[in-house]
Amino acid sequence: MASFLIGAAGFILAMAALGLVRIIRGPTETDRMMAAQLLGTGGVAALLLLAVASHTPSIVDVALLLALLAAFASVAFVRSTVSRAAPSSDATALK
Amino acid sequence: MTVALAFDIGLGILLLAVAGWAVAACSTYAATIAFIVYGLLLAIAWVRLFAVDVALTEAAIGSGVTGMLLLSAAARLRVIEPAAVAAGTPLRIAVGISCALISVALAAAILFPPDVVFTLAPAAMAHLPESGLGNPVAGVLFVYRSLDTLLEKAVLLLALLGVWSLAPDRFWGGIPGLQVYRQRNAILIFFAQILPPLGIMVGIYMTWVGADHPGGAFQGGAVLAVMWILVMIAGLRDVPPIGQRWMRLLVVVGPVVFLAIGLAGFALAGAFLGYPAGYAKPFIIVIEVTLQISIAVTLGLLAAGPPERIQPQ
Amino acid sequence: MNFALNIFTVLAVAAGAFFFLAGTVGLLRFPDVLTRLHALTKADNLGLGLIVLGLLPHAGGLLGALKLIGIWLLVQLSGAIVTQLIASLTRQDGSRA
Amino acid sequence: MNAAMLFGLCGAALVGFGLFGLVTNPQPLRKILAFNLLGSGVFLLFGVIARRGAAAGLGADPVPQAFVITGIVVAFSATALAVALLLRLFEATGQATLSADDAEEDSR
Repeated sequence: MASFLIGAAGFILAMAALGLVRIIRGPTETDRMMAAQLLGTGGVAALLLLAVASHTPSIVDVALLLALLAAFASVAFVRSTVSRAAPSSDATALK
Repeated sequence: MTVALAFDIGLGILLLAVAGWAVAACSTYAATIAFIVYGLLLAIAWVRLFAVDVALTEAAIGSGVTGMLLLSAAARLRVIEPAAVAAGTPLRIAVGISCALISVALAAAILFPPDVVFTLAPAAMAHLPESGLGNPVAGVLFVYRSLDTLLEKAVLLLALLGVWSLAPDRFWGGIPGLQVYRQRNAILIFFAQILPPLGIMVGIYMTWVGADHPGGAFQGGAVLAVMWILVMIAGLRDVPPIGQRWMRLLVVVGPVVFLAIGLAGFALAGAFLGYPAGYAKPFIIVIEVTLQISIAVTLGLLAAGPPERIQPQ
Repeated sequence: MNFALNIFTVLAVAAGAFFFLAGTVGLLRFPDVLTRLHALTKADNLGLGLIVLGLLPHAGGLLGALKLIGIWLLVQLSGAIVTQLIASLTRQDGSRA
Repeated sequence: MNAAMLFGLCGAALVGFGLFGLVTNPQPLRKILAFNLLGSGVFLLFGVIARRGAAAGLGADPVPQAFVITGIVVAFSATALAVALLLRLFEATGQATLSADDAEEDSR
């Protein structure tokens, strides 16, 4: 059972790694912002599987933290793009 | 066992690939995203090394807060990015070779371990029950090596002082230059209203379980800091000016309480940072709770940066 | 009973893994940002839900199971909101999408 | 070959990557990032030492783990200070370079 669960965790991580190809290639920055979503969901799934496979309930807490921080990272990605699009009030006035 | 090893090999290759991307990416923005992804993956690697406490810290501080700091700096510095001149190829090759040599030397140290494995785990476990704690890492941090932890708090405070002192004179006591959403975004505001209550609960939970299970004041404080930053970014609450008294009090309350209990140790237990027998756990909980508040505020202010404008009257 | 539960876990986890596969295929193959975003969030959240479902019998009691469900709900919630945020950004400057 | 050794090799390679980025990358922000990579490689080596010291029913020696936790917090403090310095330099001079030649050209 443990082997199956770790295998599933590896498969999901491999899927997330494949998805990273899209993040690297872009073509737009919006594609890049999905990185935290991709790794957040995949990482949480992999960690939950590892927690059950290794009988270590505290790993569930790591998954919980990862879920919170992936959400925060997404907001940080979006913010850094927006603040660049309109760096100051002068730039908006020029438009 | 072979499945687990295959998992570790895959994770290791992925880690190295993402790290390579972070070093080699063309744009700083892409490199920073790679760094955040790397941090999330590294947390999984720490789990595989049976270091759950470290995994929590790496995810919260190593990836979360550091990544956000680098992202906002990258967004600001983007205008001058093309100006940088890359190093010449011969230099890159030479540096590459020397770095590879260093890696090989370290790898050799890993591949040929000493015959006698040195460990402090039995010693740490032997006296852990006296402290009332169940988590050996918390035991090391707050009982055996509490001086390190106290000094680490001093480092955080000094870093904050250093960041603040970079402000131009006219902005001293002003508002940190954390970039917030100029136009209020309804979705983001909704997010910043709904996530922090959950996050605060998780942060307090992290600190509370830290006594017996992986977790603790650092991880909990980092979660609180992240939630505070989210609220400030969304524009729900203003970034407070650094001159504000309540905020400065919150920044120092943890280290001051820690130091006070440490000094009280001279009278109560006969040693600096000693706890009176039987009362170790209540003292440690008081230290952890106040530290968590201070860590949250300090991390948030470090991420917000030096003051860049003064409070409008 | 134990055997039946294990079968249930294997099936649910395998189905969940399949949805992660689907999400990644969508992310790689779909033509524009909004569809890719859709594929990623929808499929991955469903995949995570199935995996959580499969792990429930092994969660170690009611509290552990509730924690797993709580994490799934948290990911759902933040995923939905963040997707909205990214999508609204894409629509604001359609030229770059 | 076991997990500890594997991640140890990973950490050794990461130190090399980080050092390479630190030396060759012309932009200070990328240097800060590379420095963090280097640091995490060193932490990973510590993690391997901790894992090897597994005893007394623990999965890993708690003492190196506590060092790494302290190290991560200190590394963050240093990063925050470095980023603030860099942004201040950018504000004061309109550029962010560590190259002495560039600075001289500017002052002329």
